[in-house]
Amino acid sequence: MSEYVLETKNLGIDFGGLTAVNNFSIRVEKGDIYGLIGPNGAGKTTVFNMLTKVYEPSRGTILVNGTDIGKMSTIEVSRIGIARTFQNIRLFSELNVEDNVKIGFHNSISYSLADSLLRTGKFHSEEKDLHEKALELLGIFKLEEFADHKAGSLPYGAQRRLEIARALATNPCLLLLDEPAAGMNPVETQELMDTIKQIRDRFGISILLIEHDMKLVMGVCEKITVLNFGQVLMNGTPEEVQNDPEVIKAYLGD
Amino acid sequence: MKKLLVVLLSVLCVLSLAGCSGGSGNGDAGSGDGGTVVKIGGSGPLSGPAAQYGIAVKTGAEIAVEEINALGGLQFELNVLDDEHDGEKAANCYAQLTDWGMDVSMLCVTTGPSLAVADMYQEDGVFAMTPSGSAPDIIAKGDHIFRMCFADPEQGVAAADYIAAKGLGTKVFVFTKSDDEYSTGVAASFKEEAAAKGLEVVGEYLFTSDNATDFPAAQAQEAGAEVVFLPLYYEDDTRIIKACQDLGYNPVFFGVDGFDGALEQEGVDVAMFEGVYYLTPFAYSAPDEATQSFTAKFNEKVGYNPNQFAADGYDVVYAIYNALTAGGATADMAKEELNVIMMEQFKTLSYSGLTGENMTWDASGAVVKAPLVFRIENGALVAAD
Amino acid sequence: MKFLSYLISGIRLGSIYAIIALGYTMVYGIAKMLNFAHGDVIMIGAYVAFFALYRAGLPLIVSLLADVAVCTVLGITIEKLAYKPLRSATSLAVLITAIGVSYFLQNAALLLWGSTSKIFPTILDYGFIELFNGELKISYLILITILTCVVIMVCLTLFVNKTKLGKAMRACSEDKDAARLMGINVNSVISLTFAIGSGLAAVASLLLCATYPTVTPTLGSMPGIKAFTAAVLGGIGSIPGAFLGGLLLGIIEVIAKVYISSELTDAIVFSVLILVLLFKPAGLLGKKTNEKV
Amino acid sequence: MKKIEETLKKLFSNQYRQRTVSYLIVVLAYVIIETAIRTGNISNTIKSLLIPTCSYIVAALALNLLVGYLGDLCLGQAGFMAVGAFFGVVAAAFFAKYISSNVLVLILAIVVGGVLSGACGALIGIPVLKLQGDYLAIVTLAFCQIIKTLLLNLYVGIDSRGLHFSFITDNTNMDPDGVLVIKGAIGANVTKKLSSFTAGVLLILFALFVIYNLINSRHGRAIQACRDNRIAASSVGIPVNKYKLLAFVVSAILTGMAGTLYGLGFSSLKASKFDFNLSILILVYVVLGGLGNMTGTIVSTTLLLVIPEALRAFNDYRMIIYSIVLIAVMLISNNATIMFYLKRCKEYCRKLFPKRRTE
Repeated sequence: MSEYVLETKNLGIDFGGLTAVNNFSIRVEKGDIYGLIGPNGAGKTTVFNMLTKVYEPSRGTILVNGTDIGKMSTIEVSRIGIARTFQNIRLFSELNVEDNVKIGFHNSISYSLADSLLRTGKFHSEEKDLHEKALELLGIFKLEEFADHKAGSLPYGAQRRLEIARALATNPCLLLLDEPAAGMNPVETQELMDTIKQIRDRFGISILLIEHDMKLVMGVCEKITVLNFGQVLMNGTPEEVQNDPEVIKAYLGD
Repeated sequence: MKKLLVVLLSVLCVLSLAGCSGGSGNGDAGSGDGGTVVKIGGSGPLSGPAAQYGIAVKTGAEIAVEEINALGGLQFELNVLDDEHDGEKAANCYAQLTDWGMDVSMLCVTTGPSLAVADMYQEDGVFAMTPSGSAPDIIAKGDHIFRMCFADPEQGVAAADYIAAKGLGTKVFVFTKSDDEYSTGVAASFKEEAAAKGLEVVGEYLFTSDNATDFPAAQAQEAGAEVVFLPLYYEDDTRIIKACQDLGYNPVFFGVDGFDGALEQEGVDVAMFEGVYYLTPFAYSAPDEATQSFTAKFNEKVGYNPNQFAADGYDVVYAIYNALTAGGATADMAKEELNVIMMEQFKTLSYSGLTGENMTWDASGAVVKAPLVFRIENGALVAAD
Repeated sequence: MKFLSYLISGIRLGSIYAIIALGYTMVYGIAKMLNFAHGDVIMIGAYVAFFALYRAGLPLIVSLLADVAVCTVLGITIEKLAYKPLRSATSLAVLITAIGVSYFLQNAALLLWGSTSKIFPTILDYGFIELFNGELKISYLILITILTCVVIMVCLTLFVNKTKLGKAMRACSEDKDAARLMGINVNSVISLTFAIGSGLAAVASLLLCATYPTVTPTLGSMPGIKAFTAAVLGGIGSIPGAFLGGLLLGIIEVIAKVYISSELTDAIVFSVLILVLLFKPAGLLGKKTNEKV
Repeated sequence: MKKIEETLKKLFSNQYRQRTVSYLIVVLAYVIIETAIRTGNISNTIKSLLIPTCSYIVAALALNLLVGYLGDLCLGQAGFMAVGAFFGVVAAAFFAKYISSNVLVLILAIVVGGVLSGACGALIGIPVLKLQGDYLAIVTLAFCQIIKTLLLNLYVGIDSRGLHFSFITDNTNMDPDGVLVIKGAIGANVTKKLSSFTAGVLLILFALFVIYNLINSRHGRAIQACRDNRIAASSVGIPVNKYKLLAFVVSAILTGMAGTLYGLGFSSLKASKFDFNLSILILVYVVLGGLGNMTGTIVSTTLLLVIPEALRAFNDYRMIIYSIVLIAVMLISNNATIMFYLKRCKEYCRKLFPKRRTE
């Protein structure tokens, strides 16, 4: 058993001859809040897509708690414990907020099709538990009051929070957040930082996040990897990254 | 909003239901106890792709009813509803006709709908004679069900007999529309009779309405067919004849009564049909007075010449009229009584009309008459000897 | 020899499919929608050509121009009235609307011109080229059909690759937003696409009716669906793909009819569609596209 | 007393209201019509419409499950109905030899029709898994054409030795006592019309029961998740393909059952009846009733079947009106301005009737 929740070795992907990401190796330990930063187009979201198997990596290995997920599908990756949010929010917008979270719990309930068609006792008891669990989770993200609102009608910030709540409902060991603070005002961002820490402590999970808001990254991340042109530029603590001339060059240009 | 819409729609729904059932109360409901006229009902495609056949029958029947009513004796009222060439709609039409108080029926114009409703007529004891539903299965549905046109097998037999007797050729190729029971019915009996008469069917091409555009006419040519037999409607006939001519292949084309109407198509170059033989009980160009007067009246009503469907519709009404008057029927009789008279009269009735001389009916309800073969010469129909 | 003659008739049918398929493939490539009504534009084109040639007695070339003009206007009108308001709607809504338009055209034709078929006048005298000592006869009509298809294909490829408008079309098919930022008027490019597709439909209608002379309100639906199959087979969005797909489908159809089973032809043609989508969803010459996440 | 009140409150709560209204409308309509039949206050016209209406309602509900909840358009509804109708008829003829109870034969036939149609649904499900949107629609259309072509060439006979199948030509070689149940292009011959209005209403209730129970469960939520966002759905571990297939099969089963009910309501039926136009007709019912709105589907189907009968004079214009309905509903429901005003109207109505808010 590896001590790393996530370990990638020389991960790379090509799109029709163009190498988008290459030699990407990181190690995320249990309980880490890990930042992945880099200029636009550096390949950060592509890394997330490889980790969740939306894209099939061309090279390298991905280990989750020591298990190689090379042959797994997106769905299996979710079951093994990687959950994510999306840069452009992807909610089930026609469904209400509570159902969005309930869908996250999909694999933790076990009643069968026959149970749902016949409305057995098992169905009712599991649905009741589910309702409570969903409301509890919504409570953490201050979304209870919106429970029966359509997800698509929520304000932007609430949609971002709902996406995190839905990801957490899958009971992950590693949460991937893709620009969670995008479009939030400073107050909301501050709240989000608190929430991220709170989640980590409460659920005991590791978090890997992509973010452009340096205040947030420096404020919550304990470790950071900087990506540029698909290559790892450096790994280090926030201080190290902030003071590295290469990183500054990558961000500001020559 | 959705809820509001639903409530509104529900109200409409109930209202329309009420409207329909209310409407029926006004007519002499159900039992059909006559009144002052004999009500003749029927259905056929009046809208949609097959509308031409329904409209032809309806118009032909209307002419007959007008003529009969002008005589001043037994008075008729005609009601031909639109069944869209669909069995389901035909059943609705039957129900509506029953509500209307139908006494005697013309069944349906086309075969599929006729099959779907024939047993309803049989069960309810209404005499029904289809003008143009040619499948043998229709009259097999019951002894109240009669037919005015030829049965499909009769046409196949007649065609094979004629080809053999006149020596039009010995190698025959058949084009059959496999999703049309009319076409398959005629083709099956033709092939059987052809074999018996020493003709050689060198090939058969089966197609469906969905791929009735491209015809590999070369198949017939390669097989060395001298006669191409076309148990089809004229639209398909036209395309097949064209496909053959495109290859420079000119066999003898032999059509059946579905060919009727080919010359009337707008834009048609009649030269392409030169020399085509076909079976039909009726040709509007026939010189006799009855045909000419009918043709004139029909033309006046709709602006084009009648085909055999129109003549069938006309003949059905007259055959019913002849039977009723011969049996001494009156307008106030119930449909059950009328049915008894009809059943009795049709055992012996001999009727001469537009589609045949001295037609009689056998116990199964089939008409007994001689098919006529016509040939197209110089763009006009000529009775072939 | 027999086989060769079937092959040629397959190529003729395929050429007509290819011209129709171009309309589908271009619209699909740029507007990302299946223009279900395309087949019915062909039907309207057939009626227009019939009226021009037969009722008005116009010469062939004038009829053709009138036909192209009417169909182009019709195509643009359909696009403006029915599809443009749905630019941002789900593909489901657009498809249902397109089906509605197709149905509307068919039933309008039925109401206006009746169900009785009209016979398309002969626009070319039956003449033949004889090959192999007269064993193989090819009519001029077949040659013209195939030739027209090839000419259209070449012109269209040149247009799309060499002209400014063509480049704008390609840009729109790659990325509409980016094209808009580059100053391309996306709406007029889409209109142009519909115009070209419908204009081609007019040409196709003339060729279709010259070969299969009956004109009915349902004339366009089957060739339409089959041409769409051809477009998918060749790879939707690709002009050479439409050409290749059309020819292949035409040949498959005729060969299946003659050598396999004529009553199951449609089942075979549609099975081809399903198999292609199963094993090569992008078609023979299409590009595989990844959804951007 | 209090318990009744609580149950009522629950039934009309936000969560259950749509369901309750659907069931209520069906049961009410049944009671009214059945009373009218018993007392002889109903015209033959309406009576003849009852069974087809029930069949179309079930088929439309099944299609709404796909279009409204899975978000995929199926243009093969007629094909599934045809499978249900033809094989239901065969099954009924077969079982009638051994079982004397008509009710039992009808139930068995409906089950057979549903199962076979469901099997076809699974078969078409395989390409469905790979495709979306327009491609999917066209594949289902192709599938429907294939089914129609195959049925047109099918011959099924039944004699003392059992069932005989043959294809393209009639090679059933039956004993002399044999009857051809399906005769190629001529279609199916129904010896006994087993369908009844009561059976139709029960089938509608069954369909509603299945659809509502499916939709309001984890399986149904998963299906809707696939509609709203495939990628997000698989990212939370929902096997998208499995649920698409599930929705397709359930819809096909219900449609097949509707087909059997339809088939056994007429004395003969032709394969060419089940063409593309029928699929479109069912789609019109669903679109007008509202995507995902089961009550709306029931009402719109009934209206669109009854009104044309009442207004026969407009028969020529019926199809053209349907096509305009399709276009208009889509344009209106996707027009932000109109929808905004409709929403305003709705809010206004709510203010007028504040009591209607039960929660």
